[in-house]
Amino acid sequence: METMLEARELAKSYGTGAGALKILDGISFSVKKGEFVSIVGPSGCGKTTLLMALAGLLKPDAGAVSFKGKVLTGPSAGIAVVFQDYSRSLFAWKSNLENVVFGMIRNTTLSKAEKRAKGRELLAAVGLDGFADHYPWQLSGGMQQRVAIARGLASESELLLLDEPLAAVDAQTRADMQDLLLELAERFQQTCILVTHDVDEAVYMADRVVVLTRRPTRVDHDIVVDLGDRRDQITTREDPRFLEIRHDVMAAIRRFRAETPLAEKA
Amino acid sequence: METMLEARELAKSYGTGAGALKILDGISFSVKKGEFVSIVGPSGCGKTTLLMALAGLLKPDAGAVSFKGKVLTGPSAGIAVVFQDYSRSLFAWKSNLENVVFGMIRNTTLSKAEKRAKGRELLAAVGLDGFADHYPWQLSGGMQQRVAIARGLASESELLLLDEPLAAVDAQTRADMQDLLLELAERFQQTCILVTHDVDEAVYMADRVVVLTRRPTRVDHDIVVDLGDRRDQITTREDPRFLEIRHDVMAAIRRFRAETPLAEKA
Amino acid sequence: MKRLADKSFWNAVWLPVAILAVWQVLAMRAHTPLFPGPWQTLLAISKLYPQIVGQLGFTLSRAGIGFLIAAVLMVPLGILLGRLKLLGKVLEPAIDMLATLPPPAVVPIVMLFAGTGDAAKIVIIAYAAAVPLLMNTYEASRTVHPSANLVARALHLTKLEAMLHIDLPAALPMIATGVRLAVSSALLVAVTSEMLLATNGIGVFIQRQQENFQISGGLAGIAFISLAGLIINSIVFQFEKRWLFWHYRNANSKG
Amino acid sequence: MALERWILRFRSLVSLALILAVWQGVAMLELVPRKYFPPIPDIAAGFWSMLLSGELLAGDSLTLGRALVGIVGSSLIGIGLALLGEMVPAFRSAFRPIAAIVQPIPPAALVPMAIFMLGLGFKLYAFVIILVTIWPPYLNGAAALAAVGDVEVKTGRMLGLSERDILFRIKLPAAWPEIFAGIRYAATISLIAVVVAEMLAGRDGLGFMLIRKAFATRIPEVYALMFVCAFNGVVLNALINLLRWRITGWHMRMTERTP
Amino acid sequence: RAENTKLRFAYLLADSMLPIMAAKKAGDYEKAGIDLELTEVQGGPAVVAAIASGEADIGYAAPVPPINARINGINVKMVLALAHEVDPDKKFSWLVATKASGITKLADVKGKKVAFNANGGLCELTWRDHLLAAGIPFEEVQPVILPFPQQEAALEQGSIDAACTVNPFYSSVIGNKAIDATVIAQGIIADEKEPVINDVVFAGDDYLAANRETLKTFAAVTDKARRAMLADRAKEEAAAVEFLGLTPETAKNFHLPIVRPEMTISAADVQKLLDSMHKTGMLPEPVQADDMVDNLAQ
Ligand SMILES: Nc1ncnc2c1ncn2[C@@H]1O[C@H](COP(=O)(O)OP(=O)(O)OP(=O)(O)O)[C@@H](O)[C@H]1O
Ligand SMILES: Nc1ncnc2c1ncn2[C@@H]1O[C@H](COP(=O)(O)OP(=O)(O)OP(=O)(O)O)[C@@H](O)[C@H]1O
Ligand SMILES: [Mg+2]
Ligand SMILES: [Mg+2]
Repeated sequence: METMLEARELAKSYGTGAGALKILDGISFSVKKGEFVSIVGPSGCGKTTLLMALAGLLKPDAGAVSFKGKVLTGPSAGIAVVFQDYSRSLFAWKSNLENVVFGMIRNTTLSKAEKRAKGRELLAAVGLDGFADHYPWQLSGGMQQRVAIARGLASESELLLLDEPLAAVDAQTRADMQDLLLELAERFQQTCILVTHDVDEAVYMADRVVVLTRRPTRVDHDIVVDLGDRRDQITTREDPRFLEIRHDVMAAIRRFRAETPLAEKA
Repeated sequence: METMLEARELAKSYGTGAGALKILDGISFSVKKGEFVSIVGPSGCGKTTLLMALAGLLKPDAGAVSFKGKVLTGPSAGIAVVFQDYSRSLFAWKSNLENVVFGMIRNTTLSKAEKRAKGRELLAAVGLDGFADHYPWQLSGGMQQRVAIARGLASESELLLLDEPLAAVDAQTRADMQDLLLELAERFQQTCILVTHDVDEAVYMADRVVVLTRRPTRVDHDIVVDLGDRRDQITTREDPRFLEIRHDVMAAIRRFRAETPLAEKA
Repeated sequence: MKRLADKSFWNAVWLPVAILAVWQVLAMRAHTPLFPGPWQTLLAISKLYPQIVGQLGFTLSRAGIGFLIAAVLMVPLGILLGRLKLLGKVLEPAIDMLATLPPPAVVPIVMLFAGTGDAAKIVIIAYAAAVPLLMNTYEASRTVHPSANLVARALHLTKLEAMLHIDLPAALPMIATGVRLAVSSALLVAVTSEMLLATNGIGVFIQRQQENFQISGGLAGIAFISLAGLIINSIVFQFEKRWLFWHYRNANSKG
Repeated sequence: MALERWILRFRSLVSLALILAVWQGVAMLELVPRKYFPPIPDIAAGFWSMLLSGELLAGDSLTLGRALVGIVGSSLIGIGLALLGEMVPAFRSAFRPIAAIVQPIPPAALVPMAIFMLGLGFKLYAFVIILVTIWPPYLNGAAALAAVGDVEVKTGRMLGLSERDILFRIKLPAAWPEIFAGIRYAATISLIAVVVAEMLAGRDGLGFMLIRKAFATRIPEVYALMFVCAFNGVVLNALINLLRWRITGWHMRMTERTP
Repeated sequence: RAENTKLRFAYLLADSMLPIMAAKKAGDYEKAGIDLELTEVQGGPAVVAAIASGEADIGYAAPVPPINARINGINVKMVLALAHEVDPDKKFSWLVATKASGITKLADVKGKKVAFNANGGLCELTWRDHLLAAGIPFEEVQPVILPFPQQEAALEQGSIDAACTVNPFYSSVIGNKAIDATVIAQGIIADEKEPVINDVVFAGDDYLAANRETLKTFAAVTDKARRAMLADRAKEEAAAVEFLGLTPETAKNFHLPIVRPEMTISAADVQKLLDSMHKTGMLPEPVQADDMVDNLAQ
């Protein structure tokens, strides 16, 4: 299968001089077309930073990202991002429907009315049909997060980057949303990269799980999830192979965790 | 044991007339001194709204909250809240340390230097010693959330209200933070109410789990967690009783979930 | 009658009434035509209003045209400079320099190129109204929250689209205050420029009253300018209530 | 990159050069007689002669000093009114129409009456300057204070702050960036107001010099004085930017972080 | 000499102020026991306001502002005349027209743009009186208020067709080849067989009653200064450069607008202006000059 995205030796520091904080310290991995990759790693290790670099929204200090064979120099068509900071990434001056429709701004094939119809469908799919004409700030955190996901899905991009998109929704909605994401990714042959703190989710959703170390961050493990393409909330999660992989990921996280417990040094 | 907090028939709607949205529809429960209560419920059901009412930050349309026997008419000393929208509740113009120290503003017994020392300790406890002089917007989401927790802890209030305080941190940090919270609640004899989407967390942390229905929201179940006072990440979670209670909570959530699947009506 | 019982009506009225009362008392104690009180002003208004209204028409139409020109040019320019950050920063001192020129010193230059007619006055009014509009728009669009900018870039909006869909709405609240400042600045300079390059307009009227020591007549003219300002301001206020509710949502829904 | 930094460091000079170049270009087109729109070298000569005679520095330092006093005074008053309005909503709704009424009154139209009440000295200056300068800090401040997010405010309430503390420790810091945008505009009009006041009833300062030079038809010197007025804007704004960096540096760093 | 009397003097900048400014600089007033404090304001009404509010004791302006003040109940009296003009050649205000406007005589200004420096000032009277004499209603010209310094450029650019001007602007306009100006009239009023007052010093009634002696001293010192300056051409030019800021070349054409070396002012002098103002419509009612004048110089 062709390579969709490739990160080569990405490095990034914040600040300069003595106060500089090295975040990414040479991160390399690649994602094939149609693949679903989960990224897990400790809080503050640089997952968001990495995702921004993959989306072409942040220039790495060193290394490069190529998307469909071409080196990224800035944001590119075909990549959509669902941001971690959902409450600020939604526009307060647009209704929820308008926010979602805004995600289709690069779509020239649909008419305005079609876009609105599709926006409503997407809002319904994330469970918010009644809230199309409300504003984001009239929603609960979890509802806002779902609007942000709907906007990300609206663009039908080849590559979807999701930064902890389900952190604020309840367990049941979360499961539903997971299946929705999988289904749509399948239907539109999307490639997805998902940052999550939920190891179960990481394994359940992905074809591969990339485990990052703590700061300065490198790729610690790159674990293949050989659970087949069809996932099911009950059977997959009970699958012994699922539990095994889950255990492996947990173990990987625990290992470098044990080396330096909670207290970190800047 | 004496009652710390009591909610009686709380009701709250947003909007008026035909567009009104009934959120809380008569919520009653009480929390005893030193108790740790978890609240779970579907996304958008009104948990944040409820917590705001319990903290005296929102006037319910009907019903009343009493704190230590007195009806709340506004925010009261002795109640601290960790807000769900952590990124906005941290002050962008204050460094992380200043944000935490600000949590002690009503504390008159400590000197300024002592407060700063304590602030540093708390930041270290949540794993952020190196970031005292950074600003919140220089931190990752999970790190911000920990600053917000540190500020909530700084006030050493009798009652601590936590609104999804660990949604943005990784599994391992989450576990560490859970134990930290339990330890401090024990040490300072704090009463805690925790809103969370993680059923495991709800059960692991709490003496009781309150399960809310979907909108219009009532108390669906009030489940006692009889796991004793000492909890441990490994043994407690493997305890058959833990699994049993977890199962009960899940079942409660699933049941009303089955009635109306993901799609909601406003 | 219902209005009188309305609390918000009294809220809006008590301070002006108090100020008028103090003014009347001071005027009565000063006892000179150079310091008339509200009562004398009222008398002057009743005598002079046909004349004032006629002259005010000239002034308002010039002020209106000047303001519109400024708004049409400066709001886009401010957003542009806010987005093209380097250009904005380099030109910032230039804006400060041009903004600081006093109208009485600018008038002679404008006159060289635009004569003494309406064109010259409109140029000067547009110039004065431009400054607050440009500054507020520029400041607001320069400081749009980074998260919103990230979204814009992730949707790979063109610069133009980002300005239209993000910078403009995000800057609207500050543009609205800019508009308030610009409206008053346009009125003020309209009157001043009439005093300097006078042919007609309320500025000439006021000056004539003053030269003849009819201070109360001058105040009558001023009262009408103020009234115009008040009306325009309440229009801006309605606009804010209608279009910027999302920005002032807390004020509207006090928890 | 290096070029960019270099340009930014000397941006005031870049701006000045730009304006001078445009002026010189227009002058060379000779749309109007050279006598009335002299080229830059003539103006520079006028500048130089005033500089040598010492009158320029003396006059300009007076004007700048007054403008500085004016901007400090009116910022304090403007912000004070905005805070008062936020504290007492009845005051805000009462003051809103007053502001709308007073704002467009040209100070020149009030001068005879103002002379009567305030005399010819310092009080007259102060009146004229404050009358036109308090609005930007007031309006920007009132708008920004009213728009502070409810999570921030609730955080303050939760911490048990009084409404007053919430105002000063949460709303005000959150509003500073917008207030400073107002102060910046106020600085420019404060300079204008000082010059105009000096023109109306002054015995010194740039405004007085402008009138005198115009009376003596020393046109290059008049224009040189205008350039000095313009440059004062940059000087005053540089001062304000220093303060602004101290108070709202967090905001500038936060919003200028280009992702 | 230990206690000098304070005298606060508000003025607007004009040619006939020169002797006072020079004497002040030389310390003549102080020597005579007066602490003279000069305050420059813009415009005659401001001078009146300064006196009426007690901010100044006496003031200097053209006669129209104190006349208007008196008519409107502000009690000031003119006490000294500092400048006059008279036929045929002692003229200090001119109506000039550009060549481009095609105006060659007063009658041609019908429908044209004519400038004067301020509403209700001497220049307005000048236009009105000359137009009346030429039989043209004032309503048939387009008045434009334009300060003296800006008139030359406006004439040259064609923004105005004619202007009422005074020195030093007049000499500059006349010398300007591009304008090629024609003088279509001179003098404040058309009939100046007898001297007409140009600039006056005035004081509030109360102050005048209480401080007559001080004012007399002031008049005496001023009188001496005027005579000294008239007697010494070099001194006159130097004063024009120093106090009016003229360039030495323009100063060569500068002359003090003095017809009568003495500063006496009489009700009859003022009455002439009042009559003209009434005749031309600047005053709706006829007004008597009697209580407007209190001659100090006698
Ligand atoms: N603007 C900034 N200035 C300085 N440091 C920054 C800035 N933004 C991020 N950082 C630092 O970069 C590191 C990585 O941040 P990032 O947001 O990528 O983490 P993350 O892995 O997404 O964490 P989380 O899981 O908590 O969201 C953090 O330690 C943070 O302090
Ligand atoms: N300002 C508002 N205006 C109108 N409706 C609002 C407003 N704030 C909240 N709501 C509505 O109230 C409901 C409950 O919101 P709340 O934030 O309490 O939910 P929650 O249970 O905390 O959800 P989550 O788990 O997603 O955080 C939501 O349906 C939301 O649409
Ligand atoms: Mg992150
Ligand atoms: Mg919530």
